[in-house]
Amino acid sequence: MKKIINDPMAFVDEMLEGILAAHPKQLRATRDPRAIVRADAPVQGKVAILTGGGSGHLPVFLGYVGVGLADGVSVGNVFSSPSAETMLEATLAAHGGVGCLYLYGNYSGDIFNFDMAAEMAALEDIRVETVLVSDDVASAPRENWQKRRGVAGLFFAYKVAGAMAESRADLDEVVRVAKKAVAQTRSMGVALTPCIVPAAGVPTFTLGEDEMEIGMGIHGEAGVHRGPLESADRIAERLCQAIIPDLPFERGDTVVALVNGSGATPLEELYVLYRRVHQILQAEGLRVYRTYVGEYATSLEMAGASLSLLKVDDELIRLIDAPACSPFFVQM
Amino acid sequence: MKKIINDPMAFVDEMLEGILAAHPKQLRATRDPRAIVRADAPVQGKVAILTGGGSGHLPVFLGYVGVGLADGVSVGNVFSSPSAETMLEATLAAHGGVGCLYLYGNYSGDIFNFDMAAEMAALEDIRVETVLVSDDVASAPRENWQKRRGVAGLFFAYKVAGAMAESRADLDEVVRVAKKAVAQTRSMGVALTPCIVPAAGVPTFTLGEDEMEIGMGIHGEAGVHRGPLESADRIAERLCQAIIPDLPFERGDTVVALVNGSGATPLEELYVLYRRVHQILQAEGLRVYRTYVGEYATSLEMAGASLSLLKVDDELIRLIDAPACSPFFVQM
Amino acid sequence: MKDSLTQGDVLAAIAHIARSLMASAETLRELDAAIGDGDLGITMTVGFQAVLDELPSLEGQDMANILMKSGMAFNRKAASTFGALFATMMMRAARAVRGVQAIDLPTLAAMAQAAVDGVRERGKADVGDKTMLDALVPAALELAKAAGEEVSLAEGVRRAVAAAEEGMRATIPMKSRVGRASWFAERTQGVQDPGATAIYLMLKALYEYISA
Amino acid sequence: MKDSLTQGDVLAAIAHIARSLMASAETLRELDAAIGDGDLGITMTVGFQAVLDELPSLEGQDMANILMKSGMAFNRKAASTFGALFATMMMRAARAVRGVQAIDLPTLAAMAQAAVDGVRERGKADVGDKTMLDALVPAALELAKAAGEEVSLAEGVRRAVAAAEEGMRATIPMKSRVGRASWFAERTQGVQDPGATAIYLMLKALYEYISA
Ligand SMILES: Nc1ncnc2c1ncn2[C@@H]1O[C@H](COP(=O)(O)OP(=O)(O)O)[C@@H](O)[C@H]1O
Ligand SMILES: Nc1ncnc2c1ncn2[C@@H]1O[C@H](COP(=O)(O)OP(=O)(O)O)[C@@H](O)[C@H]1O
Ligand SMILES: [Mg+2]
Ligand SMILES: [Mg+2]
Ligand SMILES: [Mg+2]
Ligand SMILES: [Mg+2]
Repeated sequence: MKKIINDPMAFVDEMLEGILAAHPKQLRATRDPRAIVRADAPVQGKVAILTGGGSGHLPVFLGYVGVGLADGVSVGNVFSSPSAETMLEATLAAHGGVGCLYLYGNYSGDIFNFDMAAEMAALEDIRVETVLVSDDVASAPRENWQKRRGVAGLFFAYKVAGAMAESRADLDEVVRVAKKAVAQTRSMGVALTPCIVPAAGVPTFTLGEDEMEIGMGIHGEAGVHRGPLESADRIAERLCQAIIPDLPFERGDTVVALVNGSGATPLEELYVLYRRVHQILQAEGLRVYRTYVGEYATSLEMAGASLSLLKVDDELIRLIDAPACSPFFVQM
Repeated sequence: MKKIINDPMAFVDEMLEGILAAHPKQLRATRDPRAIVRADAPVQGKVAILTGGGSGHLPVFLGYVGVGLADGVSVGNVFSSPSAETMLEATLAAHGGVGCLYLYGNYSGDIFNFDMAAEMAALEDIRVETVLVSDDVASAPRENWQKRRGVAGLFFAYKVAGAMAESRADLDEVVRVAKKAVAQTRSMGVALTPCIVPAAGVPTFTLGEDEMEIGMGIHGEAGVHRGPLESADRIAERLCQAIIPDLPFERGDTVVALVNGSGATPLEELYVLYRRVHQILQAEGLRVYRTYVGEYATSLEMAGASLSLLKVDDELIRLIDAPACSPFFVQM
Repeated sequence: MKDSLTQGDVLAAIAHIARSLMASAETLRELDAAIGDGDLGITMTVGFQAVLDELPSLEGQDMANILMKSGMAFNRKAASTFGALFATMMMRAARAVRGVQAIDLPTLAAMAQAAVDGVRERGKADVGDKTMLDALVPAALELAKAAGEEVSLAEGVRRAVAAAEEGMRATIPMKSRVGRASWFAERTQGVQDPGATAIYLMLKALYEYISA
Repeated sequence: MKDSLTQGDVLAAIAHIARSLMASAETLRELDAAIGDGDLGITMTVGFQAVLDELPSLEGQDMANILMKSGMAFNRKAASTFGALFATMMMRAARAVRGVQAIDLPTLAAMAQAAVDGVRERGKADVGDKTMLDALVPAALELAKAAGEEVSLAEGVRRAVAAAEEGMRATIPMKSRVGRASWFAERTQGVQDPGATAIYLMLKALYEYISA
């Protein structure tokens, strides 16, 4: 276990200390050190977007707390849900008087805790709506797409809902575009190596020296195909073949693409992968409006990558193009 | 060798294809596909900043071609210099009529090639000045600091010189602040694992299962101390102890800090490392004006991190704070 | 052998349940690793340790508070699917003992039913989905039946344990239909549900306390 | 046995040198891996292959062009410290043969001196710094001396090879003072400089061609 850490049990709290020390103008803790909000929270008159989940996925979740993105986050242990109480604390600190959107990935631990937080918030007369991200096509069949787990497509949801909230739209509008972004997003990933949760000290799963797993979840949940490691081009083809017919993305559609690295895979490889994805999208008659390549949702030091596509219309393009700024993601 | 690649010999060219496909509004190739410039190059009346070096270090070098940063880059094979001809091509495409700064790391292969390019450019009546980044304290003693290799401190040099050039300062001014940034920067790194150059297929060096190397260069050049893997806090202490007395950074100084990941090390660990760095800087009476944490200069999938400090005055603060925008680095 | 549980008994029973489940953490981790993500072991260890740490401060408080705060303590330190459902069960059970001085079998049956309702509402799952409900629902039904037959508290709980055990074993051939395990539903057949196992172990520990 | 080198000889000699050095790529890789970054093997393979690929297009061109373009081709495909210095040597040598029809020993001596000057200017290093100059400088001096003594081309080159070999061996105990190897100067003692070795091997291949 080659990690730059101290006590594995203190990993998350020390990471948070480091983040707050590095970005004091942009982020602050609340009474609960695991509940972090924008430094200027609460922004009065603005719908507050709250998110959260387990640690180990930076920039997900905390990294998307910022202007044009989310307002607050509750931070769990590595790959584990934060508590309802922490989410409530983040909610109280971020609520700007006009309601909250809980926007996060579809994991039952998070759902149960955030639903409890929402019920507690309701007792304080705070209106909370929830939108779950469920973009991973590998995790459930098409007709059950809302049962799928949330992966890198979270980024699109934050970007879209965050831009809408920043424009001072009301909660219903923010919910509407968040749902729209989620419904129009499809993702799938491939893993080449597992990662090690510091407190556990053992790999999350095992994979042969020349194997890869297509459809792997961001905590190492099993995927749809395990086989020999293939070329970047072949991986790109597999990912596109799974994603494109699923929505479906159709000839003439405009899309935003995201090639995401899981942690250990170099940016160079992500671009080699995107090269083939781009060729395929063009061949399929899809217009690529914008492309993001980098680490947007990781699994510690897992090697691998994922592809996400968002089908956009004029409204989504406007929201995707809006500026955003957090210590982890800046767009002008 | 678990990599998402196709033909290892085509790695760099396919990566470039992917980058250009992803960011057509920001970057373009020249007649030489290894010479890449800002899409709006040449910017008339602006000093052009040219950089370059081996591949495998993204965002270094190509990632810093953008507004408020560099204007063009020549791209070598993994960890090898680009040719003089490529650098000349980038120079011709980026030159805005008022001279060029060649700004890159202190490696003799790059120096010899870029000097040749500068001589060829001179034949076309283009004035070229060169500033070398030599920030790695592990690579030569203090009195020979200009013989040191360039590592993540490159980022500060791009940021400072790029902001100055963007303000339409003349070449002498851009050279002056670039030299100032270089002279005020000190860095040191630690490696936990090697990386594999695709065309070579074997690790760049070997390190025992529980070993780390302090002072490792970004191509796997040997460092100053090899020993058992230590805690994040102890690593932070070692890096600070090497860097702080070297400039020296003294009580009352203001600094900008950069904690850089080599590739495979998760962002979470970089923040655990920064936590202790921040404590030490405070204890030493250094004021931290701004902190960057992330992957700013990598070595493919090497696990490890480096710390860079830049001592700033009002002028450098202004240049560091200026906006910048490339597909790989955005600051508002 | 207890006929009913006083406030002191509730504290002691919770402590006994906590220590029993901590001792079974590895078993639960393995089951969860086989069909989920393997975090249920650490959830048990951390969650029940948090409960044990909380108990001293709950001495002298009323039963409802003891139950509610134990559940909250668990989930605060070990938030998770199981943690949230455990907290929900404890909060609902707490409501069912408001004003009660000693828990007899009918009260325990009411608490169990309240817990079932809470888990159903929170998790939107039902018997047959391969969850803790497969152990909890039959146990609650058995408690209600035993209460109607006016058997002793110990006998009622003994029957509930048997029902939970049967329900737990019935999960083996099931396919997961909710939660993380549902993403690889096929592969979950043949493995006993870890959450149902935890419910059985908790009831068994309660029976040990009552019958001691 | 050649007394002088015509334009055709220059093409053939370059091809022979290229193939010889490609055959020694692994040796050079190992030396560079020991005290540098180990890229000199691939530099040789790729760079000299580029030269071989360029040669057909150079047939019929004058000697200066052949030398210059071979050097450029090498560095275009295998840009590096060695590549840039090789290109520099070839360009400087090219200048020394402008208008020459056949290379005799005095011309070769002039070419070698021009190459030395080029490497010195480009690299700002000198004899004793543990670089290719430790082989190249004595070889150039020996060529000049032999030219003064009016020995045959082959004999002159033979003496230059011997001088280069001695200079190459002399690098073994030296500490690197320039380039990548200087960053771990201490550790470079005891290893022969790869660049100096390459110079020796190139001269040796030239001798093989001339004396064949
Ligand atoms: N919707 C649900 N309703 C009731 N129980 C559930 C539900 N989803 C999961 N469970 C139970 O939770 C157990 C897993 O708990 P835990 O390991 O904390 O979940 P996870 O790691 O997937 O968040 C399962 O074995 C199952 O018994
Ligand atoms: N300044 C210099 N002048 C002359 N030769 C040099 C100089 N620096 C390095 N060399 C030679 O270059 C050789 C290494 O070449 P190469 O492997 O291409 O360099 P690197 O990988 O360090 O860029 C050394 O063995 C040495 O002989
Ligand atoms: Mg990473
Ligand atoms: Mg990386
Ligand atoms: Mg689990
Ligand atoms: Mg080398």
